[in-house]
Amino acid sequence: MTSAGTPPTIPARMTRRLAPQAGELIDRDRQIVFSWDGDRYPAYQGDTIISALAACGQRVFSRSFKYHRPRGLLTANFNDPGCLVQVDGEPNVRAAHRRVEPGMHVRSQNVWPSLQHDLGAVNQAISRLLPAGFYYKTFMAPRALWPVYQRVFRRFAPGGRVPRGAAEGYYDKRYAHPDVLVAGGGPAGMAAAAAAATAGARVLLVEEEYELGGHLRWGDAAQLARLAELRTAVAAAPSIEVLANAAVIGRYDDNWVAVAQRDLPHARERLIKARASVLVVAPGLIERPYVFAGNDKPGVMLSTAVRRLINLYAVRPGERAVVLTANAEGDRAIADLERAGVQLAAVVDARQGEDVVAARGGGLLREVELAGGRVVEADLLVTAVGWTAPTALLNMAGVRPAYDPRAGRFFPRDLPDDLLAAGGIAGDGTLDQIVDHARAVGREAARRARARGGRSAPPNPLPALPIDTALSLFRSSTHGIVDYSEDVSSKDVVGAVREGFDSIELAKRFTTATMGPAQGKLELVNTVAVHAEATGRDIAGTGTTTWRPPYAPVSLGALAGRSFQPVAYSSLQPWHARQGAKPLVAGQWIRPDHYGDPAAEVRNVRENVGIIDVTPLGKFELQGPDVARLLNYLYVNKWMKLAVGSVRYGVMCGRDGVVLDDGVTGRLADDRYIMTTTSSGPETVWRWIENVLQTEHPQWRIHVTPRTSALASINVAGPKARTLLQRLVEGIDLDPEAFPYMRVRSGAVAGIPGCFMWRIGFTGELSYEIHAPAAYGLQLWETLLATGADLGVAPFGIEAQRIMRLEKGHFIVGQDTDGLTQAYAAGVGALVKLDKEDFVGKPELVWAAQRGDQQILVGLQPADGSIVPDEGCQLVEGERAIVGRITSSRLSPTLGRSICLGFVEPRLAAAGTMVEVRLVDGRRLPVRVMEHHAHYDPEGLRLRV
Amino acid sequence: MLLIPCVHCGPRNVSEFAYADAVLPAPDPNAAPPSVWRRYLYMRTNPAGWTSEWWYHQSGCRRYFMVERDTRTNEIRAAALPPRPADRGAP
Amino acid sequence: MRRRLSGGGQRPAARYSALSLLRHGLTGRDWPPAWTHHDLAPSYDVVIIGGGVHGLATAYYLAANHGIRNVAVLEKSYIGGGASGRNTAIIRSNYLTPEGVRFYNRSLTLYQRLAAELNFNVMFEQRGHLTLAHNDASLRTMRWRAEVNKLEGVDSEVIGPAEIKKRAPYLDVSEEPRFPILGALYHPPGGIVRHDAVVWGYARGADAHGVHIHQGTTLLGIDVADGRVRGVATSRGPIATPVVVNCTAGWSSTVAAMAGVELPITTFPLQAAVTEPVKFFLDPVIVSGTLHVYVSQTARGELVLGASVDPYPAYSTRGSLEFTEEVAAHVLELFPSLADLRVLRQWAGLCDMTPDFSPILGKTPVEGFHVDVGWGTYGFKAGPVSGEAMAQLVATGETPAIIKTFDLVRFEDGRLVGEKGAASVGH
Amino acid sequence: MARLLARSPITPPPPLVVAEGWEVSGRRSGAALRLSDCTPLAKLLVRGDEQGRFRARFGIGVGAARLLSPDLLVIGWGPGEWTLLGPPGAEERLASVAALDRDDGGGEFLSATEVTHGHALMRLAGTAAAALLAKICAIDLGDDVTPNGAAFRSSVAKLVTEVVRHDRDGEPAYWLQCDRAFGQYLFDAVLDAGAEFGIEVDGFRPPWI
Ligand SMILES: Cc1cc2nc3c(=O)[nH]c(=O)nc-3n(C[C@H](O)[C@H](O)[C@H](O)COP(=O)(O)OP(=O)(O)OC[C@H]3O[C@@H](n4cnc5c(N)ncnc54)[C@H](O)[C@@H]3O)c2cc1C
Ligand SMILES: NC(=O)c1ccc[n+]([C@@H]2O[C@H](COP(=O)([O-])OP(=O)(O)OC[C@H]3O[C@@H](n4cnc5c(N)ncnc54)[C@H](O)[C@@H]3O)[C@@H](O)[C@H]2O)c1
Ligand SMILES: Cc1cc2nc3c(=O)[nH]c(=O)nc-3n(C[C@H](O)[C@H](O)[C@H](O)COP(=O)(O)O)c2cc1C
Ligand SMILES: [Zn+2]
Repeated sequence: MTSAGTPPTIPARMTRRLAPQAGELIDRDRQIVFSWDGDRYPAYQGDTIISALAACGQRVFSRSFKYHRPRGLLTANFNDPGCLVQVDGEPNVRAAHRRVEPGMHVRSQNVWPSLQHDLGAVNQAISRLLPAGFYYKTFMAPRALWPVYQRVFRRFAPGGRVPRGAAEGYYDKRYAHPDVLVAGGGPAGMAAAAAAATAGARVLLVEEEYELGGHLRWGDAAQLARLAELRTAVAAAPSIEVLANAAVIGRYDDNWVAVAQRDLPHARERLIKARASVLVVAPGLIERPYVFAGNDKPGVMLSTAVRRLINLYAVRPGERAVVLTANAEGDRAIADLERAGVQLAAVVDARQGEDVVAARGGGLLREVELAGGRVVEADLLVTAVGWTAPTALLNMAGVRPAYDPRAGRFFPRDLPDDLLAAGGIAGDGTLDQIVDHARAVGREAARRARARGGRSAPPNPLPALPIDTALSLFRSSTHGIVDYSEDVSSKDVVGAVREGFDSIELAKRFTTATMGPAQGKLELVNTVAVHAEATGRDIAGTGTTTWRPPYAPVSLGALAGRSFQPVAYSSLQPWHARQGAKPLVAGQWIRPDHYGDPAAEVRNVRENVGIIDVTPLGKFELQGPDVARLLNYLYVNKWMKLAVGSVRYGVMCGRDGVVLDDGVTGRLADDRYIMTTTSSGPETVWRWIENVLQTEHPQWRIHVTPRTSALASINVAGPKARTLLQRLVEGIDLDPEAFPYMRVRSGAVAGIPGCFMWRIGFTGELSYEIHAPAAYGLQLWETLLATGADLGVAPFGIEAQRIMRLEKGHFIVGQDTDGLTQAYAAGVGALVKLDKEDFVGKPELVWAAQRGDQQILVGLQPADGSIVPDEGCQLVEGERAIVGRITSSRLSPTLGRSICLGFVEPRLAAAGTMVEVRLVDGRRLPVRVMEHHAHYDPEGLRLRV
Repeated sequence: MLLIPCVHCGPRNVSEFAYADAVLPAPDPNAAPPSVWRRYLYMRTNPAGWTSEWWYHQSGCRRYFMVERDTRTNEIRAAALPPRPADRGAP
Repeated sequence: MRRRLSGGGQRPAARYSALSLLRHGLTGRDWPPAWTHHDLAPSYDVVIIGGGVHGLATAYYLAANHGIRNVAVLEKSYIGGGASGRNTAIIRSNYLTPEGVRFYNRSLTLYQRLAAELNFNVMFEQRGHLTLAHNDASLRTMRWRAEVNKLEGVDSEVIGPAEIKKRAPYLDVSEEPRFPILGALYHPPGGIVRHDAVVWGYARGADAHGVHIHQGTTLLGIDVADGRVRGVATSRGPIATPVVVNCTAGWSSTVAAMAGVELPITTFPLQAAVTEPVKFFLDPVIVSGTLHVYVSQTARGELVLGASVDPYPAYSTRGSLEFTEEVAAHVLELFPSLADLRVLRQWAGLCDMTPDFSPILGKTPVEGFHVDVGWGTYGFKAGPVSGEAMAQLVATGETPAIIKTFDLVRFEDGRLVGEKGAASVGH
Repeated sequence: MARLLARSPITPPPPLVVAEGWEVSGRRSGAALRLSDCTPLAKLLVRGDEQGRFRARFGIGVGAARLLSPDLLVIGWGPGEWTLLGPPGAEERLASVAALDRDDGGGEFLSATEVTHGHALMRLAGTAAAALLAKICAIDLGDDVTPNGAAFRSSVAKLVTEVVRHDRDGEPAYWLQCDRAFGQYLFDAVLDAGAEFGIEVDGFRPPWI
């Protein structure tokens, strides 16, 4: 309840509330207050926003898209095009479906300044100048005014407003695996579900309304009794799960069925993804509006709307009614209206050739003109002209329903094995016939589900449903609205045909009919009928536009669900977090970019010793007698003779010779190697290795095990690295003679057994990369820091490492190479061994070596060492001829100047050549091509000490 | 969500798999002239209809296998293990 | 190619303007058809396969620029029924290679003039285009693109979070998200166009110049003898012609195969979705390569959402739930306040993907059989420039400079174009 | 030298205790649905031919799990690929169980790799366990498809995860194993999905399997 409490006057304001009805959904003992356009309104628990407002005599709920015409109730359910409202921060709420909650703030949409006085309504006056697609024909000149027109257009966009801050709603998902999924919980759906369950199937029964029952809910006493029976049967079957207030929104490949379940206790909306063995489509029929002048006036309603209002919500839909009826549903509406005390001004029986020509009134309906000229005063015009079959789910399954002109609607045909139809969509008949048919469908669905699971039984024969003939009533002698949400009239459709848009798909796109919120459920068949009339074709020959998911709109929140973005952390993460390391998002990993001052971190490595967490480096354990062959095939260099205890650097290319990845691989034992990849590479490399092993060389005996996160990897780098490690290693002789550069040794470090370390040098300093069992990583890291305090040991992050590798001229795959960079262009031509019998990428590299025309990666130094050209800046000649680009650049703390790597044309690649880089601000900066990639210690003396 | 019939794990959601490529015979890398090699690298028959392709069960058994699929309907009629080529013998 | 003014005769088109709108509104007179139906002629000078933007633009420029009017466009369904009627209509020229930038920028220039030239408002809204960077690698690529763009005279700049926020206030530029926004490539001339209007405008223009547009007409075969094109077989009968231009995007492999030509193309579905309309809140086009998503708000108020191509090839346009799930998750990463906004419809189109994310334009080994294909996820914006260049190629027999890099033999020669970095985001 | 202390990638909720050399949570929960970090269990990955000698020794193939002894579980994930799970510190016992003569002359290549540190392992137990998993895993967890003793590798919360149904005393339970680096992510995702069922974290304690 709101703080406002429950004023006693509430029932009094409900001037149109009827005495209790047999099937009503409202709880008269629970009163609610909510607000509508700033005013407080009463409601009962169970009321929809619209039923509550209608009970209080409200008749206008929105303004139309283009002409800003007042719009009222039409269908009184989810599809009601005039009943979209803003509820708090939520736009486009289906107010004829959404139940009132205490304290809800409901506002009308698409009105300015207010629902009653909407200035946009001037468009009505000039509507003749604004036919469908008028905007294609004007606003072209002068071009300078076009931006102004654009801003004007935008003001006319319909719909509600999205909030600015983060949304509060909780959204969720779930999977389901029913044998049988039943879409629609009317009598047919309930009967099918119960029969399928009895036959042993796990059933998911999905109903868009808040409760099961379909049209029986607004039926007479006998129908309500049948409803109770069917509900009991469903409730009695434990293998049926019922989802109410949930819509089947789509059917995708292999019966992947999406359901949007709304307003759960813990979630605003939940997406259920069901793999159904068999889908039973039982969505009933949708009542079709009638096209005539003024058919969108508030007060013009469908017969089912009227019956829902009276029987479900105990609301009197009007005071004085004209009813146009062409079928039994219309006749029943007449009975309901009489019972509700509505005065019947006229009954227009289409079966007798009678017709309605126009609805009139300033804003609201005041009078109805009948064929023959008689004009009847009324505030309610009820139409019952026929049905649209909601075939969307069938169409999504690839079925092309057939139009039957005698019945005036589409019917399923040629259904695939995993799809069945029941109820009104499948045919007509008495309730008993419908239920019997649906039961047979349910049994057959269960049988087919079992058969798909491998168990077979003879098919159950399906009884045929009769098909009633119906009048083909689409449009009266006047023109009216076909698409309520888009404000498209039958005249627009005719005009489109005359202009050449003579296929239904073109007419749809030109007029935008069926492109609004109802997506054809109300307006498609009328659009097609009017189009067919204009082209002289028939409805079957005209066809329909394409039904597509979702069947009912579904929130982005539900589609997204909880955010699942896997994130990877190394074992040292708790320490990085405690130290306030600046996080860097690197693919799935979160890594320390730096711990405050990257330049200081660099200096400490160059002068003392630093440690860096390199766990994300891709690592694979390769075991087996054929590993050397594999390496020799994957890398461009040679691997057959790598000795146990040695490591080697390698570059891998794709079949097109383009650099794929690089890294160091070490041989730990005879048939045991550890391969490393770049941090972003392991997934790709693993897939690639498996591809080679499984599809090309299945005879090679090799097992690949990913080790990336199994090993905490710490690089200890700097002139004092050996001193530090000497205090901690057991069983490894660190003497440079015993453990030289590019070797690997195993043993215990800091008391942790099972470690191995290799001497390599990405930073250019003496360095050991320790790989320890991950669960001990944190302990190792902390021990290194504690033990080396007197040596000045300090952690360094990715940024310091990037600076140092650039000082050393090591390229980074993906940064200093791109999607076309072959091994020679990357400057590692010396590594490529074309005399190997075969390796991945060899043919292209052979030809590349012959051609020698590719841009090549070189070290570059700006003449003015204080300027760091941005990575991505272009090397240019003359005005705008591009001759290369900067791929990496930094200010080197070690050299005190800017340094770069970059591509240049081969003719400019000679050491000493000066080229110009164009800086971001347009200035030109001369840069010198260097002899080496390395700017620092090019001979590599420091890392070999 | 298409179901891919993994030869090892049975039918699983396509989201567990990675499509690799069409099944193509590779020319001899040491003998093929550029035109033949690049045809292998780049040209694809890309049929609107039945085709043979490699799939990798990335989130499952991590095996490659071959699938025959109709690219118009996504119908799958066969899945098979990679053929075992004759052992190429010692290097 | 010999100029021939006979064949389809020119037809005076009704001029569209505010005044004519007023006149028609007041008199209630019908508008004349924008295009007309024709019987299939036994022969044409040029037969263009595909009634999308590329086929229709080629036909239009053949007639308008070169006076070649005896031209047929064959379209198996309705004009724009292929990718041209399904695309998210993003126009930009901030590519990566100088050749690419030049090419797409010519198209953008043509787009700016298109409404006036065709007398059909294609509603090109130059709202600005933001490609977001969520890591330093993409930031680096943006800088690279911006610098190449500037050298080619195209307006592009890398901007930071504060300025991004100014241009798109609903974007979450805080450091909270899993993929924080570090910067963006801002391209002011980029924007969106009414895609159907472009197709219709070209069709109307071509028709007015006498081109025959045959909808509901399927190409069934290409008659090649002695290495050159002689004619085609269609669902409505044979046509004799010396020149066939393949403008069938997603289906281009099937059409090329009829001429015995193999293409380095694989067809992948690309999906898109629209939300229900809401009041205007998003001006520029937003693209995130890392999150594989792009978003724009049309003048009608819907959000148009797109992503990368489906993960496996197919000629199916049914679409998948995975797509809407992914795209929704990614949109909410960028715009957390949109959770209650509802998706109204999803669909798919076919994309003719090439290994280097660049098109294939020009001649083939079969004389008279030309291709304008390989448009992948980005070809709508290239409709005008391709049409102009292909028309010139057909009319002069010479490959225009602006499309030279995009020839078919580059794959045999190993001269791929490096556009992956700028084109791999799905549009 | 300090005593060795092993740590799981999943931050243990207090109180912290040390069990078998691992720092673990000593929390006790009697909730109807519980999640425990079981990363300390010993894990060994063994591989050989699909129908080879391991298959003969373990008696199971792809998609099944079996107790080799009361505290030793063997699980078949893929063709020719098994994991042995045992109590913390039982690495050597596992190795001996998997010890087969490397070369029997038939050319079958066998390997055994210790992966205790490579994976995060957790146990989800309680009546709603399947309902929870059904929110984040697309595999059918119904008794007919995934009965006690069934195992599969699939995607859970968009992460490659190995799942074993292993009930204890009639209470449904699942082992979930993933790459160590994603352990915290998966643990959090399961807790989030379990909120509607009142899930609680339970500490690490014997019986291990
Ligand atoms: C969802 C989606 C979003 C996209 N977003 C963008 C974007 O934002 N920006 C951008 O620039 N590009 C985008 N694209 C790409 C762009 O739409 C296409 O590259 C472009 O429309 C191709 O135009 P086209 O005329 O070559 O082909 P299409 O428009 O596909 O036309 C080819 C025509 O050929 C017809 N055809 C095929 N076979 C035959 C036959 N045998 N006989 C007769 N006719 C035949 C087809 O029916 C079709 O109409 C997107 C594509 C999709 C699918
Ligand atoms: N539909 C009517 O208004 C109506 C009125 C009078 C008589 N009838 C007759 O009733 C018989 C049909 O019974 P029935 O059971 O087929 O129809 P029904 O209309 O009684 O029930 C169908 C139910 O399906 C639900 N539904 C539709 N699409 C859905 C979706 N995508 N997801 C979830 N739920 C969905 C609807 O909300 C409805 O409750 C026919 O003989 C028909 O002529 C129907
Ligand atoms: C830019 C763009 C905007 C669209 N907006 C809408 C829309 O507001 N409502 C709608 O129903 N469809 C919209 N569509 C989708 C079309 O209705 C249709 O689905 C699409 O053109 C594919 O055709 P098909 O569904 O007939 O196969 C839009 C399509 C595009 C390309
Ligand atoms: Zn598998």
